[in-house]
Amino acid sequence: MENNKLQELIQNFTPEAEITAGKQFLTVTVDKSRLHELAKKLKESEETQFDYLFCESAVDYNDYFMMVYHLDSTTHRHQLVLKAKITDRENPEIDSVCDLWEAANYHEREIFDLFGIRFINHPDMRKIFLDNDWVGFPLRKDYVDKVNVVER
Amino acid sequence: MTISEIIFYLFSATIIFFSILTVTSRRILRAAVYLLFVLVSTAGLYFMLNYHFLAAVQLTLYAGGIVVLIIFSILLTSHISQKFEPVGIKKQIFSAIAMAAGAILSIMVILNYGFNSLITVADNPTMNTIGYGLLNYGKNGYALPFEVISILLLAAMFASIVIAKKDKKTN
Amino acid sequence: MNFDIYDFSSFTKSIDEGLMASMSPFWAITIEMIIIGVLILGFYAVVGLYLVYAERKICAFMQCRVGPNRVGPYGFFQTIADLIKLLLKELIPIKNADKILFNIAPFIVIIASFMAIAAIPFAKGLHALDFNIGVLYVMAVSSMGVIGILLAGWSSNNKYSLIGAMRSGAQIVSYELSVGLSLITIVILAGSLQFSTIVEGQRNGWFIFTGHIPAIIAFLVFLVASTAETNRGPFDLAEAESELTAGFHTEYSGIKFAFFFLAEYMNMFIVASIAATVFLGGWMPFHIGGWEAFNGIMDYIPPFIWYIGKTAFVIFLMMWFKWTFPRLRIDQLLTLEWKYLLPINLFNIILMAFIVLMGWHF
Amino acid sequence: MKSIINYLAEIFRGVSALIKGMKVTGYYFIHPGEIVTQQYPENRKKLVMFERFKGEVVMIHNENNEHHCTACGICEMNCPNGSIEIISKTVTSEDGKKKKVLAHHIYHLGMCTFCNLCVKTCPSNALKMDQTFEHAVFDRTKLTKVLNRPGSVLMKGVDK
Amino acid sequence: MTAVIPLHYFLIVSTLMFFIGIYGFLTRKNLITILMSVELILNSVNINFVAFNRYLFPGELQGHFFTLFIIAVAAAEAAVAIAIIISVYRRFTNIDVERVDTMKH
Amino acid sequence: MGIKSMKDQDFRDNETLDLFKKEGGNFLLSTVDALIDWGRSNSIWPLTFATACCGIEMMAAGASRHDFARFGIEVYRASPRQADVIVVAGTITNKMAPVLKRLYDQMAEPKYVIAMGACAISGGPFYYNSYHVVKGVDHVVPVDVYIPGCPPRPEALLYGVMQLQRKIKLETIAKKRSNA
Amino acid sequence: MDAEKIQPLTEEQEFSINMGPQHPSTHGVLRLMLKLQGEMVREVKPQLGYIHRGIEKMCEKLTYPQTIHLTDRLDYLSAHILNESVCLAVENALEVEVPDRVKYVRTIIDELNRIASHQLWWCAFGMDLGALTTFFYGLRDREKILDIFEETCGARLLLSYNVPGGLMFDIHPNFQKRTKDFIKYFRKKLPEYDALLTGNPIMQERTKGIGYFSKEDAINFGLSGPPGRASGFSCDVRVHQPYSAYPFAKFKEILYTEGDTFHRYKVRIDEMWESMNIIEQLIDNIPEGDFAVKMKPVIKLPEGEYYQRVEAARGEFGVYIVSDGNKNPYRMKFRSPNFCNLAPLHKMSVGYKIADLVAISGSLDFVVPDMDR
Amino acid sequence: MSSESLILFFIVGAFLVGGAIIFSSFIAPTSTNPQKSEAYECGVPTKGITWLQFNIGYYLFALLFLIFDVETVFIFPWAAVMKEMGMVAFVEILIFFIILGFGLLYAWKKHALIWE
Ligand code: SF4
Ligand code: SF4
Ligand code: SF4
Repeated sequence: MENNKLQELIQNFTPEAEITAGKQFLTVTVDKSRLHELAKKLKESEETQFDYLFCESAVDYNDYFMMVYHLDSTTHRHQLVLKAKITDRENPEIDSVCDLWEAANYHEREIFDLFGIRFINHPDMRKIFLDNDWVGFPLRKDYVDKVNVVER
Repeated sequence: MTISEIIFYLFSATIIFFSILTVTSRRILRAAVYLLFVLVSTAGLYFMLNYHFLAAVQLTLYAGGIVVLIIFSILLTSHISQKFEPVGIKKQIFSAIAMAAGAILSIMVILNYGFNSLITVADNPTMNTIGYGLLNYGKNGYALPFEVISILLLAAMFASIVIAKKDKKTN
Repeated sequence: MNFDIYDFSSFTKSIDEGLMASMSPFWAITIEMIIIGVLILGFYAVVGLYLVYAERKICAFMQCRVGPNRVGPYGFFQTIADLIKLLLKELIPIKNADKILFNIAPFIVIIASFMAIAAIPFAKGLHALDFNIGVLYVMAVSSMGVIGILLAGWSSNNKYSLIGAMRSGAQIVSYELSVGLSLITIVILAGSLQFSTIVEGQRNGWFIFTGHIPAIIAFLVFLVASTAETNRGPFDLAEAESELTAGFHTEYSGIKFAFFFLAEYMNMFIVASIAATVFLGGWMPFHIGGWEAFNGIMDYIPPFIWYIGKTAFVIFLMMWFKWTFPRLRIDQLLTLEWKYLLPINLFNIILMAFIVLMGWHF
Repeated sequence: MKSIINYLAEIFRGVSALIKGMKVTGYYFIHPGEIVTQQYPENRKKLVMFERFKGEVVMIHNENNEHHCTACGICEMNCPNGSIEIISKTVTSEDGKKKKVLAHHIYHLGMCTFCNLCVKTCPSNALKMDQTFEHAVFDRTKLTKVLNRPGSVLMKGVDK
Repeated sequence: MTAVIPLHYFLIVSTLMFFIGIYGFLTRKNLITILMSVELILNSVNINFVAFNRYLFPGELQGHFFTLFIIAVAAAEAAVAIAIIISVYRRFTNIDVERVDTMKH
Repeated sequence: MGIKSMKDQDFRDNETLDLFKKEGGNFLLSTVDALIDWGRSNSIWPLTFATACCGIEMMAAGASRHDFARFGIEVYRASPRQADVIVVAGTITNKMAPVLKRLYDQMAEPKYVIAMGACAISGGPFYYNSYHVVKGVDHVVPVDVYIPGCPPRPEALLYGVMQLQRKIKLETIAKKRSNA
Repeated sequence: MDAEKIQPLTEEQEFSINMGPQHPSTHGVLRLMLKLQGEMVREVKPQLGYIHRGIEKMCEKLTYPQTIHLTDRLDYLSAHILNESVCLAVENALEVEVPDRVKYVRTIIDELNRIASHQLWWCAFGMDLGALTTFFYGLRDREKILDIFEETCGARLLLSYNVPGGLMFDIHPNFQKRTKDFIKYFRKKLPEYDALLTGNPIMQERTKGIGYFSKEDAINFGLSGPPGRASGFSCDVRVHQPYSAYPFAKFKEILYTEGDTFHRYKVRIDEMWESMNIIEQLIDNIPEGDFAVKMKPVIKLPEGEYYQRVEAARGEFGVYIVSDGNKNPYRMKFRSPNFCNLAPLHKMSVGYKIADLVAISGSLDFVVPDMDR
Repeated sequence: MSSESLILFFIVGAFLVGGAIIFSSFIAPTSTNPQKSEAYECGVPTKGITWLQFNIGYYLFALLFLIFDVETVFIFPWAAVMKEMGMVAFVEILIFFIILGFGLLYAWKKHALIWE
């Protein structure tokens, strides 16, 4: 589907979504409370059918985290980037999309491990890479580790 | 002393020694292994008596079959660090005394009975003798038991399959 | 026919008599035994080591590479180096293991193979024991080895070992049946269990030829079943590397492990010898009825060479299997035995009996 | 009856497929010509690496023991994992100008990932990849090398 | 070769084995060990049969065949016994005679 | 001593080897020692232990083209009990280090370690800025031979194994050479 | 221990066992915690992180050309393809059009890389099933490709041949000839693989119908690459979002719908044929031209986000770059195919035996460092 | 040689193993550390007890094996005289086989031959 039509549709789903047409993908930014709802609609709606979550990542912008979901539709072959901002650095939380896309399971565990973002309703919220007694979230920008890291 | 005497004493000693260990060992798999030694030594005795076929059967069925099955069932039902609790000392002593009395009595009887203790015919039943014996209906023929054995085995097979598989269904 | 130029029986008998004449029977027998013991030990070691070497070389050639070639000419001393190394390797005591059984296991495995070798005829008159129940005896003794494997697996207190041991236990006992039954097929033809008689009976043609189809089927079944019984690939589930790391001998180190390793090869040698003796005429030369000249030439090849050649052929087949096929899964393995080999075998025996009854064999 | 025929056919198919596999291994067994093994230490004399093979970074020296390195430090900067350290010293040339020249071009062979970036980015082409690969040592410190040969100097004319 | 060993030696061995077997049968509580004791007893009987056959009735094979059949029966018996033991274990997760008693439901 | 078809002076780092010799103080090795060392050095069974890219080159060294087996070391053992050398082929991370240590500990004496590749030697590409990589396996287990490269080509591994063989040949029956 | 303390085990009870981190069949340091019942797998819990090297964090400190050498070390078996992803992302961001020659060469090496990777997978898969000879045949043929690589790129495994804007060097004059020779050689050798393993009844018995995974599940779990295509999920990036010279080549996406271990195997074998087709179409038509465009010495990406998908040998590889306009990426995220392909392992192998688990994980073809990054 | 010499093979085998183990345990280098003697499980400490097998599959086959083993042993003497005895032996063994064939068939039908 064309990007502008997609844009309209999403505007219908969630009017407050902030939509920018990037060079590559259409980017939709929503509040984290609306994310799961929109994601569900995007997945289940006939016209969009974003059934393939091919990447999920988090970015640390120093004062807030941005969750980034890259979505693809295997029937319509269109892509979309979904974003949600998490402002609480101390106790970041967001709804898991694990129930929509199983693929999110490991991604979210990874993000939990490396960014410390908790996912609500995630079936198995454990660390995935680091040891259980690891302190700190390495991919955060303010992570310092005097013991293990040799700076250059 | 001839070599065969030495070997005989060796076997007898093994048999007695490991028999005792079999019934006293507190680790079950060890008991099974001791039993294996007993059975193998018994096969050795048969070899000495020139009953080669019997010895081989003893090895195949007893040592290679029954003991394997016993070991299997031990592997299934007990753990390496499992030990039996020691049997009550009273019971132990009583049984031991009773058994010793019985054994001594029997041995006395055996010693007092004048057995013809020399082998007169150097005979070594060949396979053919055994085969004829086994398949013969006449005197000294065992064709009937031979067939009965097959029925027995069939029954045993039925029984063990039924017993072993029964629980599966109900669960 | 100068067939008996290579007859060892007179040779051994003369030694026997010489010893008997010169000293008391007790000492004569003792010395004889020591001689035989040393000979057997040497033979065992040489065969074991060189089978390992042969396997390495053969699989190397099958895999487009050269294999060991740096220790001695063509790597001829490779396995000796391995032996020295293994002999000098630490024996790790395993915590929580059942020490006695842990140590007994290699004994059982090795002794079983030793006892089996006793009855194998290497050439005319060159065998330690010629029981009238030879075939059954070898089967009986070699069936003891499985106990060693079970003990090894159980006593190491290791999960992989236990799974490996259970697998190989079920496997070995199952395939033992097929080994026995396929041998019975030939016994019907030979009318004897004695190895010397069996070999003698093949003077005019090996049983695999004279026994028609059932003999060939029996041979194939025997090959498969004996490969499985010796725990070799593609039936090496007990030590399936990709599943159980090293299977039942995971916890064994140094020379104890070497004995399991050695026993595998010796068992292979034993079953190959049996196959050679029972199906391929043992040390009998290859004869074709009527071709006297040809037969005469064949007779000049020493029987020992014939025997070794045939055994080597069977061993080669088994190695070929191992290096070609993927491993079976445990349930497939047991299905193969119980649903294919065993019924085929039973049927085959009847067929053979029928052929013998009708006198259709050669 | 049909099931029995199926049973037999199954066996036959299985066996024939197995034999097909054995043919492959058997073929190689009886064709030693197919052996592809290169006997490394024996063929050492004849063994030539491809000219682009990245074995280790070396500094180009000419026969007068001169190199091209101006100690600019670009390679050090571009090396992704800090395998290169440039230690320069300041010398005063005859005409009294202070000049930075190379003292030690230190190269940690034990860390290098052979990404070729240093060679590619060096503005004066002072470095190149060598094709040696026999580096194994018993002592880790032996892997730290000084690339400029002792007493070597900057080649005339390279100087910028 | 065996001529030098008198018959009663065999009998003594078998007697001892027999009583050891009974001792085990009485003192042991584990079903499998009880089974093993029974095997000991059977085995001692076998030795007797064989020895008698060999010494007293050489040339005939009654004892020999009896032993053969005893072994076969023992095998069948062991198979069934172990099948029973295993199913007892599956039900009670235990094969101790005393505890199996009490755990009856 | 020395490896057939390659002279001693063709090898690198003979100085360290000389140092070992001096340390041992036992220049004249007895015949028994020679025999034992011959056995040990020609039968180095590696543990199947590969963590990353270098492992692939280790596999390649075992394959037909380079054929590890020529040295008698094709017998890859999956169990550390039966292995003689642990070729650390790949990155060792903080989480993996205890495992490596445990594997090393569980090996039977005499045992050797080859650090293969930049990662195993020093952390290599992950030396700087990585929070989860051990900076050289010699922090975890004693290393006998270092083979630089990323990954070292199979010949380099063979060369490293020959170096190890040379080192083993200095051992005496009394004790395994302690790691320098 | 006392007999009382040991909980007796029954058939229904499960026990746990470890596979890995040092285990021949987990292909590296993956650790699978299994719950077994008898030999039946009841639960598979992968434990990752034994080779988590923090590459994403490291990239934040490196310049773009430098990050490329780290992508090599993710999925080292498709190193070149992974390099390309970063290069493409940078080139797209800077709107640099690389010469056609570069595109062709990249694509050819991509496909060679894919074949090499599949060969290695074939070896390892054979080993997992216990067919030891496959290991040697696969690697023997792979060496031929490595020779091509070494001659042109200077390395055997981690090529580092791509740089933003083109290639490190021009192709070697022998490149075309060698590649064509290889194709000729490999077309002869590939049927051998079939004779040895594909057609083998033991192998078929062990793989057919094992580890079934439906198309819906595959999409939902984000399965990609050969495992995804074996389930009928058309997920080939080369087809759907072609890059480099793929638009110039005609090829078909290998799709099966059976979704079992055998067809995951089959997809890869067929892909090797298909890759050879692609190479044959391209190899003779490599256009003349530069092997790289001149880039600035310090590459800075304009502020923004960039995502590049490529089809690595194991599935869809993606690189997500967030740039703040500096010479270092602000955040670099790699979407690794193995990480996503691992998730279904539990679902695939529950109810099968350990031996099947080994076959299934072999058919998913893990490269653990790629998973852990 | 007489059958007593069987013991010789036993002794030689035991001597080989025992001698080698004793020799090895004297001469081989040793080292101790707390992890060495623990069970190996892919490099991580074992969890739970190692007793893990209650698998009826294995044991059923052992059971069947025992019964068929008896059968095999009894066929051997028959096989040895089959050639001489002819028809009588053939008929007898046919009966024997048919009876046992039932057993196999029964096991087959009861799915006792399927490993689980
Ligand atoms: S080698 Fe080249 S880049 Fe490095 S300091 Fe010297 S001149 Fe500069
Ligand atoms: S090749 Fe790469 S890693 Fe090695 S020194 Fe040069 S820039 Fe550094
Ligand atoms: S040294 Fe290089 S090739 Fe080896 S594991 Fe480390 S990154 Fe990979």
